[in-house]
Amino acid sequence: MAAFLEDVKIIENICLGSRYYLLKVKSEKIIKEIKAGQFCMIKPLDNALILRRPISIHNIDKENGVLEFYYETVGKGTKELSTLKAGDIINIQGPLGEGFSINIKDKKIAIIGGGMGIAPLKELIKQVNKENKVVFIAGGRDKYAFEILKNINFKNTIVVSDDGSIGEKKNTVEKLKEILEKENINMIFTCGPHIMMEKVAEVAHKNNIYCEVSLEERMGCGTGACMGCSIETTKGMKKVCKDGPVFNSKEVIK
Amino acid sequence: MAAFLEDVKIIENICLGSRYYLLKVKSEKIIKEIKAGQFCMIKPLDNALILRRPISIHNIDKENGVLEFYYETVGKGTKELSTLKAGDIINIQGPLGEGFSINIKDKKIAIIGGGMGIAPLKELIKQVNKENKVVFIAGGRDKYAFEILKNINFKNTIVVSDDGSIGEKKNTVEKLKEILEKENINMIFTCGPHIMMEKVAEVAHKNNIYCEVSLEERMGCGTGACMGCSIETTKGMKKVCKDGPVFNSKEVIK
Amino acid sequence: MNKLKTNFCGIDMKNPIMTASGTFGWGKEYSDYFDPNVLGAIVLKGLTLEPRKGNPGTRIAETPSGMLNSIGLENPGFEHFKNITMKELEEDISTNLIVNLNGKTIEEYVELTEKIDKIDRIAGIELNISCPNVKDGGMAFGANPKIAAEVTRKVREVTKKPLIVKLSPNVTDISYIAKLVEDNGADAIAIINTLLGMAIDIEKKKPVLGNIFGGFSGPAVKPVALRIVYQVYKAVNIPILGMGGISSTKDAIEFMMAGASAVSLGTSIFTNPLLPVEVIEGLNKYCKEEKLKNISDIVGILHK
Amino acid sequence: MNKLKTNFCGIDMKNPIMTASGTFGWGKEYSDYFDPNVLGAIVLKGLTLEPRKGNPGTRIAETPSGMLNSIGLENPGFEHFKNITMKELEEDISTNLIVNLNGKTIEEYVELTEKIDKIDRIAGIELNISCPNVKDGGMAFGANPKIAAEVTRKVREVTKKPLIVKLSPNVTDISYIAKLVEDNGADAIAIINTLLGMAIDIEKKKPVLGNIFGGFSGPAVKPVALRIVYQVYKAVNIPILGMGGISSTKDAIEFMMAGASAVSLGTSIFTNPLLPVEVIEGLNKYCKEEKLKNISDIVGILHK
Ligand SMILES: Cc1cc2nc3c(=O)[nH]c(=O)nc-3n(C[C@H](O)[C@H](O)[C@H](O)COP(=O)(O)OP(=O)(O)OC[C@H]3O[C@@H](n4cnc5c(N)ncnc54)[C@H](O)[C@@H]3O)c2cc1C
Ligand SMILES: Cc1cc2nc3c(=O)[nH]c(=O)nc-3n(C[C@H](O)[C@H](O)[C@H](O)COP(=O)(O)OP(=O)(O)OC[C@H]3O[C@@H](n4cnc5c(N)ncnc54)[C@H](O)[C@@H]3O)c2cc1C
Ligand SMILES: Cc1cc2nc3c(=O)[nH]c(=O)nc-3n(C[C@H](O)[C@H](O)[C@H](O)COP(=O)(O)O)c2cc1C
Ligand SMILES: Cc1cc2nc3c(=O)[nH]c(=O)nc-3n(C[C@H](O)[C@H](O)[C@H](O)COP(=O)(O)O)c2cc1C
Ligand code: FES
Ligand code: FES
Repeated sequence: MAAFLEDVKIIENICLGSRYYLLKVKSEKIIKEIKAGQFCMIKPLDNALILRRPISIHNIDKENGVLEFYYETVGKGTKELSTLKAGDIINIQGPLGEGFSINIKDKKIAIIGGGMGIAPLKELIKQVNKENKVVFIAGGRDKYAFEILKNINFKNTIVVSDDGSIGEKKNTVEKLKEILEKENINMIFTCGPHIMMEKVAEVAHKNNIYCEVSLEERMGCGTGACMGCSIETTKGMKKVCKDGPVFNSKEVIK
Repeated sequence: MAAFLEDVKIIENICLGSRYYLLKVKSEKIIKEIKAGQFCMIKPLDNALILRRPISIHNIDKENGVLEFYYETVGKGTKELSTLKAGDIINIQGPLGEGFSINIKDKKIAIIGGGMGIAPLKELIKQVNKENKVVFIAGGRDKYAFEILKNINFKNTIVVSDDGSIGEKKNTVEKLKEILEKENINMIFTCGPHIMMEKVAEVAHKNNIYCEVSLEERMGCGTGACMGCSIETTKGMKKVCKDGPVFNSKEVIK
Repeated sequence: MNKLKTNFCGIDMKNPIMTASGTFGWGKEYSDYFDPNVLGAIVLKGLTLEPRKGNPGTRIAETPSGMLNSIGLENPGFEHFKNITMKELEEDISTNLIVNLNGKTIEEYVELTEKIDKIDRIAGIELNISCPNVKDGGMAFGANPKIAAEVTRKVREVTKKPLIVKLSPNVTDISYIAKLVEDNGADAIAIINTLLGMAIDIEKKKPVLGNIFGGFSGPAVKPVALRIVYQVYKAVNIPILGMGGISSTKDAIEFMMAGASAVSLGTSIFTNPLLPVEVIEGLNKYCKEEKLKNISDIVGILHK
Repeated sequence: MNKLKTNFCGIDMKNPIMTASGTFGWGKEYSDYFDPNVLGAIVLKGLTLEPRKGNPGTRIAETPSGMLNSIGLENPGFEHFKNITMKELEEDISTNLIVNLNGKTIEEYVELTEKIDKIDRIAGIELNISCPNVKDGGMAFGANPKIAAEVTRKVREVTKKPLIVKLSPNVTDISYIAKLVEDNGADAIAIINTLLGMAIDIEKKKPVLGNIFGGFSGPAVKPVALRIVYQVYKAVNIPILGMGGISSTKDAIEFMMAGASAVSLGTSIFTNPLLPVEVIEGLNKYCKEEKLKNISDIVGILHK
């Protein structure tokens, strides 16, 4: 597996409502290698921002040579990114890290995304959907957080929200438990707030289901060089940027 | 005299060849107050560049509400400026400093500009040309440095260059001396490399001609607050940004 | 009710926002952009007994997110200050005025303090023992714990005005010096003065600044300034005037959370002349949103 | 002819470009982007006798043109280093390897040095007495002139390998410490390690970093680093390994003009992983343009 630095041209960078954006860029090198669950480090243009921003790959459109990223504006870097327009050039580094286990067959899979955790799941669903049976539980803070589901365009999606304003009024973990009561799930993939992933993993472990979680840490290098994103695992200190961001839940939770 | 902070829209930002640019912006506030020889401080967009860049007013087009600046790319700030396009917004502060003495009549005036020192002279010529007799001596490093003369569009312009590749083969000071032999000049205005202005002032002093020079110093504030641009004058310490940039040559040279 | 009202070591201020000495001239240079009387206090440019021309050569250099200055305390001296500057200030300025006081020797510090003490209109003294741009006095005083203590004590003896001692960040153990300065009579600590830095012109193969080294300030130094405010808050019981790279309301809040009771805005005023107004408005908004009784509720909250 | 060829305190290097410890992992993390063997030397991540997990909580924060880290010397310890890391390095790496050596006590420094001394493949030792992120040893050693001298002397006694002592910028008088370290047997001085800084999360009302303070690096610190290189060059006769915010060829030249015989690239590799290649090419071009015999012609030129 190789990684690259690539100047990519922005094809589209649209606001999906509120603070949520969908970014499409033309890629030649990174697109050849990147896989579901991996991420890129995007260089902000403002030179006062010296660290690259880690953003997961949302969709790999090999046919058109287009990479898609789904992001939320939270600070200076993502805010700057949201001001860029079609034609602008950004420098991205990737693919980075280890993604989801996608070489699987004939499994019943639950994929659970909370908020921005939905970002890496489109590509994952695309990859595993054909040869497995997938149910996708999506939770979010407000209606805008669900706009991305149109882009994911996956029929077996269950939408839940805490206040019931959209979809069912429950959280993703409750929904997962409900499904487990009725169905036999063999694998769980999840990405979202850490507390949510912990609870999902707990359910998975209790039910003896193999589970992968995608973690987030502040990053310096993205290559395993700076030890900035290290976490303790059952297999010793691991780097979220290199050994993850996707981990077997048993290694990193409880 | 008031000064403002104004977000102005770029109307045009064109390369005149090599490193020389002509910038036009739409202004409502600053345009009402600014005068020949004054300058503005332009805020770079890159947040790593915290100091504003002093740039002289080149032309005040009150009819169209347009301010013109003539600049050369030398470092990060001016390079960034050169990448901006029509429609982009920049924040400028001005008018700053004391400009040239333009309320004069019936004088014979020599205006001498070297290189980027030509920048403030278009507006100056416009102001004093009607009621005085003006000769403009323009010197420059290469042919691109003279492209700006088209924009100045002043018939009584004498072009000189060291190597004679454009105009007469002499420097501005030699040309000035030549003119002084033939004509009776009452006033001299000059802007350009410090060494050139020193020599012009020397000639002026020797011939008892009133002379104004426009100085350059690195600036922090542009308002007289930081003492970054102080110089010794015959009248004590003065600030180029507030008491200048234009000074009576007798106060600041020799 | 004004939620920004602050009493800083005896100085009643409508808000805890001041200007940093040397970045706001003699108080009126920014009047075209905003009314300086909106400030809690104005800290004036460094003053010395005798007039000073400052340092020769280039005095300003930009660095990534920061700047260097080697002004060298250019100022017209006490007599001019008293007879002319103060008169001009009295015409337009109603808010608190704080003098930034400098000397080449302890005796000079004391003498100037005695003179300043007699000017009623001056609300307080910022004792600068940390200027990196002068040969004598300045940083050499602030970096030496014994001298820092001595100059504080001797100045304290000759003035009842609030005494804010401004310390240098260019030291191994600032908490120790701050504590000594407190023990010797300071009413507050101002931190930080500039770091010592340098810029090089590779074309000329020379330092950019005429004085070789310069004082380093601006957003770049904020992490060092915050750390020092945090450390000194733990070490002393007198209030802290925090500064060093503040360029937004958020930054001002960070300094207050670390332990500053008031903050000074400096270099970033050059970048954004409206910064003081924005920060005052920003803090007001913050108090409302966070339902604070007074902005002082957040001072040192990081330590709780 | 290679105009970048450098002998740095006994280490033959094809160019004076190294990596800064802790920013280039264990030598191979950037191999996707360029061949690490183009470097004059690779300085590895800080090593300790026993494995260390490093500090808990958030370890990275961005600041204007800079960053803070509080890694806390996470490393697998000497045994793993010798048996596994070195084997992996030997497979692909042909350029010089320099160990960044750390201890909690003087005895630990000495013991680890004795062990490193036996590994032929290690070209030199960077003695880190300036890590701000560990409780024992680290900066506390480097900031105390006596201990700095003692640890240098004792380590010197047990190794003949080139000994580069890395100093902390968080001190009042670095020249004094550098001189002492020279007198006690150092072959070179590495400056600067990180400044001590802090970042605050105003929403959480907590420091951003788990360890509260962190090491401050990146372009923001360059003015301080240049000043220190300039000062130390005046104070010592041994060569200087300069670092702190280098992000371009121009920056590298600035450090060399101030007095550094070689430079380390650190934080800016995160921003631009191709930086080392660009700087090596840039220096080559510079030598040609300026018609230098060797890049060393500009070392310390500011002092001439
Ligand atoms: C592996 C990975 C994949 C990610 N994928 C996505 C994605 O697909 N879409 C998306 O919107 N966000 C994603 N994030 C979070 C995203 O990196 C942050 O929201 C972003 O870096 C914030 O940058 P900022 O400049 O806007 O915020 P600021 O707060 O200004 O950033 C300051 C610093 O903190 C870091 N930082 C701030 N928040 C986070 C965070 N939550 N995680 C990691 N670093 C942070 C920044 O990278 C930067 O170094 C991912 C994070 C990781 C680690
Ligand atoms: C009153 C005044 C009027 C000016 N008018 C013009 C003009 O009309 N057109 C034009 O092209 N240039 C003009 N200059 C020069 C112009 O300010 C500099 O070329 C510009 O600031 C360089 O910025 P930079 O970021 O490209 O260079 P950098 O070298 O990256 O700048 C670094 C720092 O040095 C300062 N600096 C660098 N060169 C100069 C300089 N020659 N004079 C003052 N500060 C400098 C910058 O402002 C900045 O703070 C004027 C200067 C002054 C003082
Ligand atoms: C141009 C300039 C001049 C300064 N002059 C003085 C001074 O005369 N006395 C003083 O105590 N501090 C002086 N300082 C330091 C500032 O008051 C302040 O401590 C420092 O700049 C850090 O704050 P900042 O980063 O917000 O500017 C000066 C700073 C600058 C930039
Ligand atoms: C993430 C990180 C980890 C570091 N770890 C070490 C270390 O283990 N040992 C050491 O001596 N210096 C360490 N440093 C300091 C660097 O080697 C260097 O001295 C400093 O960062 C200044 O250079 P720079 O601004 O180019 O990064 C570390 C720096 C960073 C950013
Ligand atoms: S971000 Fe540097 S090791 Fe992971
Ligand atoms: S630039 Fe600040 S006084 Fe002139």
